[in-house]
Amino acid sequence: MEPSAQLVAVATLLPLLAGLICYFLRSSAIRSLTVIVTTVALIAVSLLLLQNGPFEYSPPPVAGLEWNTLITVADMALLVVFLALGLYLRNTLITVLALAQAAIMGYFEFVMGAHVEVKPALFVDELSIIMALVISIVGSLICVYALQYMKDHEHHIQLEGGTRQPRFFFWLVVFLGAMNALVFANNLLWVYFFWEITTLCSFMLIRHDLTKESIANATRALWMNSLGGVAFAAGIVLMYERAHTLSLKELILAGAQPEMVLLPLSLLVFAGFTKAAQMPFQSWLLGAMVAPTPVSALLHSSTMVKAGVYLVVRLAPAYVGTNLSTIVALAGAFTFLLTAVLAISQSNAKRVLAYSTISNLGLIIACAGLNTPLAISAAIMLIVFHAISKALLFLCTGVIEHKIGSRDIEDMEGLISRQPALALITVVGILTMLLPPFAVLISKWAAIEASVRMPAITLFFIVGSAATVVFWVKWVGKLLGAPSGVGRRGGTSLESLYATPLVLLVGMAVVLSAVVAPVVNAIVEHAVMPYYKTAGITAVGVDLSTGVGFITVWPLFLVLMLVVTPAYFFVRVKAEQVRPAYMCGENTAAGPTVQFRTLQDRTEAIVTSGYYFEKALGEKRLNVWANPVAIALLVALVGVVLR
Amino acid sequence: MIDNERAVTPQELVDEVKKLCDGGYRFCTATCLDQGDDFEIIYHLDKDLTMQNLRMVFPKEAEVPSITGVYLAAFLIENEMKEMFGANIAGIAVDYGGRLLVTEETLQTPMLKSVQVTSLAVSPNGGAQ
Amino acid sequence: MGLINTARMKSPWILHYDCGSCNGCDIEILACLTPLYDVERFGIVNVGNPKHADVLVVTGPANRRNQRVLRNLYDQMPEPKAVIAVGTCACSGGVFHNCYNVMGGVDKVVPVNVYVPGCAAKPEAIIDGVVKALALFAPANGKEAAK
Amino acid sequence: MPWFLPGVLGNLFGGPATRLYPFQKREPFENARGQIELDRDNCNYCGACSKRCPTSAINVDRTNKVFYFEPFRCIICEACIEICPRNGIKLLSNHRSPEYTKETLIFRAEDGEKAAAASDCQ
Amino acid sequence: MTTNDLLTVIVTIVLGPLVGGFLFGVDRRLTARLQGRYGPPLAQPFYDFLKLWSKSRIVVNQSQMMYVYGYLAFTITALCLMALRQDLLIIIFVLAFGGISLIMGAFSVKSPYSNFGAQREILQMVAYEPILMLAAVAIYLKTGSFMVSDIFSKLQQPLLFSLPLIFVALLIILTIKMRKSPFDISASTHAHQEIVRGIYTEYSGPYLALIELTHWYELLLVLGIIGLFWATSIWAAAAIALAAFLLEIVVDNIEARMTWSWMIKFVWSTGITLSVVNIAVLYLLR
Amino acid sequence: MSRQTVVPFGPQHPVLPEPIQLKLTLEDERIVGALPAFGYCHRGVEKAGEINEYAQNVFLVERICGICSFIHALCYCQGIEQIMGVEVPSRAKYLRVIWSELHRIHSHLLWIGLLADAFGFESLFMQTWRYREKVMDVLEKTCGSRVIISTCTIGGVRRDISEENLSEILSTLKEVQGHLDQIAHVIEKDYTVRKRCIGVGMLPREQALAFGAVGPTMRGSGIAQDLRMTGYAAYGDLNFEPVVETGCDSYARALVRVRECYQSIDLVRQAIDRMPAGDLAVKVRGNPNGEVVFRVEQPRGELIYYIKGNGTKNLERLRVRTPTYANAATLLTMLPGMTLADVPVIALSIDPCFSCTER
Ligand code: NFV
Ligand code: SF4
Ligand code: SF4
Ligand code: SF4
Repeated sequence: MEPSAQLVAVATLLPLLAGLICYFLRSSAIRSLTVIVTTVALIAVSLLLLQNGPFEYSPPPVAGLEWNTLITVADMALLVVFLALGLYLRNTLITVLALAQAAIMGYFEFVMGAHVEVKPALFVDELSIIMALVISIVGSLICVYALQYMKDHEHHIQLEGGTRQPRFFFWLVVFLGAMNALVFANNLLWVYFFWEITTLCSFMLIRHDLTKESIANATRALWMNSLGGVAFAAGIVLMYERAHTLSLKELILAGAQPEMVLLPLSLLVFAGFTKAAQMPFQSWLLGAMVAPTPVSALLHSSTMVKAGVYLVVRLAPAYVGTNLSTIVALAGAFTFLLTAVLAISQSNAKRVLAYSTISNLGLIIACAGLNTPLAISAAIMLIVFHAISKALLFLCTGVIEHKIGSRDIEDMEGLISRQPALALITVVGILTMLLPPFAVLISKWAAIEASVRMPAITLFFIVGSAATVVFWVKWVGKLLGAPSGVGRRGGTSLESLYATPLVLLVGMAVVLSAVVAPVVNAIVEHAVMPYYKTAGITAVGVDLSTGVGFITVWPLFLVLMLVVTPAYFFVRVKAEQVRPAYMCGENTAAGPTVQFRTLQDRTEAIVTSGYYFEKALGEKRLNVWANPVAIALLVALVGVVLR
Repeated sequence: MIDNERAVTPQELVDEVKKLCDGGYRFCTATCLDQGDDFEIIYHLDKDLTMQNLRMVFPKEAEVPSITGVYLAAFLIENEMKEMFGANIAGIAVDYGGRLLVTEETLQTPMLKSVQVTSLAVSPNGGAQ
Repeated sequence: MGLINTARMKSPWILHYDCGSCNGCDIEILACLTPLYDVERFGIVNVGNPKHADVLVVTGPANRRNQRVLRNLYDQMPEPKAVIAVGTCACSGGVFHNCYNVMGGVDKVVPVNVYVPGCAAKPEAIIDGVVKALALFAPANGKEAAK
Repeated sequence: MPWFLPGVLGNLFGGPATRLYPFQKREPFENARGQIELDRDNCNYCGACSKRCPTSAINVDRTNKVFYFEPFRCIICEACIEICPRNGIKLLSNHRSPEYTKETLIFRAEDGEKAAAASDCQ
Repeated sequence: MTTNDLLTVIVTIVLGPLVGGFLFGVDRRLTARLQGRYGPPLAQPFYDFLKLWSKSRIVVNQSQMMYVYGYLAFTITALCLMALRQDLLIIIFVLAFGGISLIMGAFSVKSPYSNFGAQREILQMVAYEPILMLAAVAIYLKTGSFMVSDIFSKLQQPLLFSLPLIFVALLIILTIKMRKSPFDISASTHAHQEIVRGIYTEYSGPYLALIELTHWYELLLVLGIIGLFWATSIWAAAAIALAAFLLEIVVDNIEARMTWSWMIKFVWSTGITLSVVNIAVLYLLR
Repeated sequence: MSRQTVVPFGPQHPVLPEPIQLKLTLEDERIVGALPAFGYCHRGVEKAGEINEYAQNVFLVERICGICSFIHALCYCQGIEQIMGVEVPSRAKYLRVIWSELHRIHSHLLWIGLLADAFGFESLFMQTWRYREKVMDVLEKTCGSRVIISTCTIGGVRRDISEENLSEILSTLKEVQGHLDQIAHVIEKDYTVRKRCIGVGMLPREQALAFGAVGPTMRGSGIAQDLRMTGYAAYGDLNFEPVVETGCDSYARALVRVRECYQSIDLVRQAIDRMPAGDLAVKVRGNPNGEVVFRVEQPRGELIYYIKGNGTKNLERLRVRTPTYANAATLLTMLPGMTLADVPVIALSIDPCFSCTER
């Protein structure tokens, strides 16, 4: 086995092993140790993979069994599990969808009698490596965080009976392995198998708390993803029938596929949409937030939904320049805009984050649809940087929730004086999503510049970005809104299992932004080059160029340093300089509570809240027409290529 | 004696006012007077520029009903009478609890005849006024 | 310091507060801002926010509920600052001297630098008063403004 | 929408309406209520004005023949002028100028033509 | 960065406030004249600045001032990027950073009026950002690039000829950015408002001085963007910017302030329609 | 979690010329609750009115408010005159009308300016106040002072208006009318003004009655009631009709006031036309004994004085019910449902005067 292959084996099988250890050796110490060791190993492995670069590999048969056969059998077993789940949950939809998948796969195996041999079995290019990096680094940091979180969580919900953590960590860690395997696989059948595994993992994790709500939401997630599964399966069958190959590598290296093949492609893209929770499937991801926060973090940043966009981006070279591509761009852009607007009316932090995720995934998908080298570069950059910032924000929300007992943005008011460190990290996290010179925005900039070839898409991007500002800034404002006075108050220190992932993630978000040019140079350019011949976004020294635009990041960082350093470290305010806030003259003395005098000379607390525009932009108001439009777009997605 | 005046008892008050209200009268205001042991409240109502007055006399400690149930607009004047005279008006719709106009530091129930106010102007020659 | 003093004298931003006046003096202050008297000639702007103001222009005799507001507003103004009492009421309580809720002049509540008499004080008198107050911002020309 | 455009343009080209007070002073109107002043020649310190004054701005010490006047208390209502039997108080049409301190003006009969003494008011 | 670039940056930073402050003086004087008043001296903004700068520092809490530095620094950065003829979108983003910094500052104190101001400022931003970006897109369609330098180097004909509707949309944005009626929603320069000084309510003395200073830079930047529409020569650009500036002052004096909901509706419907129509025409004629 | 905002609006607030606090509860910027807190202007005038001699009270009541000062004095004097059975010379009655109406014009112009300021139309504010100064000049010329004109006294008036000044009043009013045309035109036509006022602060006719609204607030809701119709002073001799608008919103109230300016100009003209020669005042002797309720029309509506004398030089009771006292309650129904930006407009639409209200 060549070294890279060994790395792949570790990246995919170690999580499985670790999961089993967690499951069977129920001691919490062993569990922590396992998770931490796995984390370190996965991070090391992914970095080594990066160093070794792309490669291809087909594993030899194990014990005389072809891997293909193994996976087909496992796949069938998985479908049986789904079927059983459908029956157990008494959910006809899931049952039917599981049956449909089984029927399609059965048809493929037995009726068509296809016996596909795909060489190489593993196809690891720069994109796969980038995905692996995201999964292994961001994903495992979340697992570390979960060690502390689940302790607090079970304490918090006053779980009765024994701990349910072994089960939880089993699914959590296995999830990472499945994701790694998914991005390395070349055979669409394999991809499909791991795809279904992630569906199963997410189902198990969402319903982990076994409350009524979590079970219901998990069920919704399951059926929606099963729908994607059916599309995937159908896509495979049609693909084989029309293109006579199931090798991703072949599909994408051949350039734009003939029209015949677009139908299976569109089905696969459809599957990607369900997994990436694009409208109208956003509800499963929104519902998924009932799960413990690490699950949300994992689903939103490095796994699950990223599998969806991975597939869409991965296949992009195969449908470049087609109508399908245009519809993908439109659908993505539509989701980007609408979910960004929907996020405005939310005050539940996790829901805001969820909408923001969907929105960003929409952006990525729209970039895939734009399908120029620049757009694809932007998409890849977004996948990476969004994962980091979003994981960070979910983790922050989780800690905040445990510290203040609420995940409502309005309740987070003044966190900066209650939990300074935590609030600061959260604020930085949000700013990395929102502002230049941070990388998410740089990616967005690239996306906008890429989109100008379709000004309609640009319009969606521009308006969506404006909406994005509203909910992020509102949230930042809440965190920062401190009462009058000097001197830091309160604030317990963060547990190290919380602090480590948070600090690492926030560090990554900032440092990677600062060195975005070399990063682009080292990986993103190579991830695009092979399929598009040109590089899209290129690094010119320390600058980035999109061909139509240009940015030098370091001066912006310099300015940022100039602002923050003196203000934060040197300016000290004396107590006698402090005055209470303006309250029309009826303020009370400066202090931790902000009050004013009113009727009958009584004092009353000032209450300030953000604007939510519930009436104009609430879910009730928008979903009524947005979901039908999204469905129409999906119909068009499959429709334009029907022939 | 003022024009169009009628005496009412505290018990009849609300009914009488209701009748006038139904008759299309607009509530203007009320006036409270300190008559030694009694309070006198005159309710002024108007219809087409003619005024109807209801005069109600009651002992100072007696409780009288509020008419805010009929005319919400009366809440200000009732609060004021309560505050300035200490009239015991029960059930005012928006009750300022005796703090509509004055604060704790001010003279309480200042409009009572028994409360004396002194001028702030101190004469420079030692009070030869 | 010369330049700074000039700037201070040329840019007095006022905060007008009605401390229970009869509106007579207030509308005269407003009239000062309007075309016929236009005190913006002297850089005067009515800012309506104590934190931005240099000169507090008070009318009215200061009543007991209002005095805490006046005090708060005064405290929220950054140094150097001046207070002008406009109108007889604000100077001494004037015609309201025997009203039970009146403190009798705003100097009972905040230190007053310039008293503008008149009931109502005429716009010309108010302008004179402001000019007098401005002299306080250049310490050589008058008394120390910042107490 | 620009209904007010002629108005503002008229202002712009018509020149400002500003009276350049204090650089150019307008003559006060005849009989304008600017301030009151004691005419010592006529006053006999009877105190009638002091009783009528609604603000107690005037105090008269009848025994010592002293006339105290607090200009920062006076509302220039002319009541004293109307009541005075001897035309002892005059109305001036120019306004009293603002001061840094409130002073009481003291007119003593024995001081004759001397200007009023001033004392800081409390 | 060449020496030449460095020089440009220094000149921008030094001359910017002089020109900007003077323009504000013109604004004050002209406004007064339009209202039939005499008005302050032209140097009034500088007096105001110096006075504010010399006032004692009072704050509500200890982090409040940092955001003002951010507002100033990023606005200057945006202006410098403009002077260096960089990417238009980046300029817009950096300018937005400045604005967001100010919003964060307003949020960072628990004060009702500054909170209102901040919320409204976000809405203003939401209203004008898309139009600015659409203008950038339209310019791209003419020059094939987002670089300001290409507007100067690649075009024979002023942009105004091909982008008249975009120009009108930008004039609307200019009103918002100059905080003039009918769009002085989040804080108006000196007029009275239901939310007091809105976003500036809690800043005073030297911090307010810095905010004023930032306005001077900001004004130059938006006028610069307006100037791009006649970029055949620097003088023509200055002339058209000045004309737009004067127009805004007149408009300020003949309209009432509108509400933010009306502003969003108007800017998005009219502004975006104008932009989109203009872009569509360009796109189809290409 | 609550998404409400609770803030004080006032007492010191740049759009409120007077100290009053509205405790606002908002959702986003939509008002869900508004409660006024009073007492920032309360001095205690009614009590002082019992301490002062009844003749001195004239100076006190005209300082209840500097905007409607003359009419306060008028109402008080007429009330006392009615108790004491004093017949006022008819020239004095006409002079009272002239000053009342000049006061109304200055009050309404002032209000139009403040309204313009409330929705940020600074130049309109400046314009209105610029022309208001013409009226102020006339007042100063005829009375000696600008706002507290202090010309009414028990038994008549204190100053006369010479023929020369009468004709100057006429020419000034002509000029003011011309400028008023311009301002009225802007208010009637300008899109932004209409947008900010129409439909803002609805007060349907029934509500207006139930809340006891008076004056232009009531007439803007379609109720034709004007105390001047009772014919106090010399109004009985003059021809006029109450100004009514039926829009029931802030805009209707604005129009009522604009049209009342014209009406007042007309009334001054009529009064000057018909003014008889004669004495200015009669000497009043003795002390009032008895009670009276007297009502006059202020710029803001019905003003009620209840005066009770007991035969001494001090009054037994002086009660003042000012128009804003009646109108203030309507804010409770007009504010909820509107937005924060509408607060200044709605508050101003009743032309509030809290120094009157709280005395
Ligand atoms: N409210 C009131 Fe007045 C009037 N008009 C009156 O009585 O203004 Ni100050
Ligand atoms: S001084 Fe006279 S005009 Fe001024 S507020 Fe007092 S009473 Fe009114
Ligand atoms: S001024 Fe007249 S009333 Fe007063 S004391 Fe002198 S003489 Fe008597
Ligand atoms: S003018 Fe009036 S206030 Fe002044 S002293 Fe004479 S009576 Fe007193």
